[in-house]
Amino acid sequence: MVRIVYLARLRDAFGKSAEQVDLPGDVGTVAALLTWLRTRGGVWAHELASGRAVRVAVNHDVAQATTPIGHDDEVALFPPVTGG
Amino acid sequence: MVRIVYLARLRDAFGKSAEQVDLPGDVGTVAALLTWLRTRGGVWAHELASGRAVRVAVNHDVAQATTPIGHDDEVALFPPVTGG
Amino acid sequence: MPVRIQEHDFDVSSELAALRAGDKRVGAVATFVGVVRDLNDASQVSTLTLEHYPGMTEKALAQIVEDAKQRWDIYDALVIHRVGPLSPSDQIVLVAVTSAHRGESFAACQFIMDYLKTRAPFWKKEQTPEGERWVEARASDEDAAARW
Amino acid sequence: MPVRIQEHDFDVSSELAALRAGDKRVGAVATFVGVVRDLNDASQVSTLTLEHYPGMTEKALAQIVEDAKQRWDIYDALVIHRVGPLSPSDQIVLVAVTSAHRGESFAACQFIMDYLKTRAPFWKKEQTPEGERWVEARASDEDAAARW
Repeated sequence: MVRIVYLARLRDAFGKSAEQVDLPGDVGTVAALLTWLRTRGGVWAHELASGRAVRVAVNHDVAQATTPIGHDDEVALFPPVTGG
Repeated sequence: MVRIVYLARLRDAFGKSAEQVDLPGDVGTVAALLTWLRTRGGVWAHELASGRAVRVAVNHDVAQATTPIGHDDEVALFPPVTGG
Repeated sequence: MPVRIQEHDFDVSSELAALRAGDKRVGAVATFVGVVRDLNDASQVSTLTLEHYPGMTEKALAQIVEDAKQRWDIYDALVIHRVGPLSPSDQIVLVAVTSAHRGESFAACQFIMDYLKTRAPFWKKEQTPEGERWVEARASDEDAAARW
Repeated sequence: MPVRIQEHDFDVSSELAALRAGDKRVGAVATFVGVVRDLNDASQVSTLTLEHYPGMTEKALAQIVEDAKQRWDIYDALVIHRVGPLSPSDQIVLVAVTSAHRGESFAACQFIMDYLKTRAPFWKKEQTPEGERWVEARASDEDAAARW
């Protein structure tokens, strides 16, 4: 099981702040996870479209497309930050 | 009459914080004033020797060697500043 | 702990006093305070809500402070960031850095702010008379962080 | 008046509050506080006496603030410099600058400090266990001012 956290605009768009998912065996990286989530269509395909600026953190560290995702990881999806 | 103010280390060295002087007619610039004060010899020649860092202000504005000095001006002599 | 996330306001004087308490080597304290502006893209801001990602926020800010300590000869640094509802003129963020001489604390303070603006997981939502909207990230913030 | 010379201490929080009072355009406040260090050239400082040149000091600082306002898009600036006897850890100087965005207030705050260090008529005399001595000017301060 992987925990996916949605923050700020993405939480509003998806209508949920987190979910536990069983990822298919071939979804082992950030890029693969985004591709898999897009297959849900609708707001998922729209908000995560490749042109959109989506940031990803794995276990509270900023992640890249190639960052691996494994069992019990917490993956967060969020828009560019606007603090300070 | 010109008022000359001595500050910080120069006041300590000269033993006075200010004096009123009647400058000779040919002493009309900062450079000429310094030359004239050096003729007093002793600490005056020592502290105002050309190698020493002496700053000059005329009427509260930083002055250069060529800055003119005239009647009723206030001329201040001081070492490089060390505030802040 | 050099990093704090809190809803309540902070007092700059007492934070600076605590930061340099007992450290007589300190000759310079550079400080930045971010404030809620009334005007953003020319529309009136009534209130602002600051949201963050608990857990990652503290980790990201602590890492930014650690990076600053590696890069400059500074003694200590403090970051306080508020979350929750805020109004115009409210303080949002405090960054303070102590050092012997001013150059190091100024540079480290700017570095921490530039990195915070692009790396720390905070998001602003504005409540205006026309409704709510998420604040967009500014490209100039990416540029500011990229220069270090 | 954006410039004050005083013997008594200052409170950073209340000075910042006064500086930006009523100005809801302010989004950034960059602040610098200079502090008496215990160590200077490795000899213990017991106390320090700050002397200045009344009349010229106010004029020079006001001009530095004016120059900063010409060069950067800032709203307001404040300089407070203490004179008289000071002890280690005492605050000496406060420079605070307000602006819409942080880049301008940071730059103007540093500029004012660099210029103050080389142009404002203040002198420090240290009282150490070995006696009194006038503090020497630092070449690095000239370099810092020359870069603007």
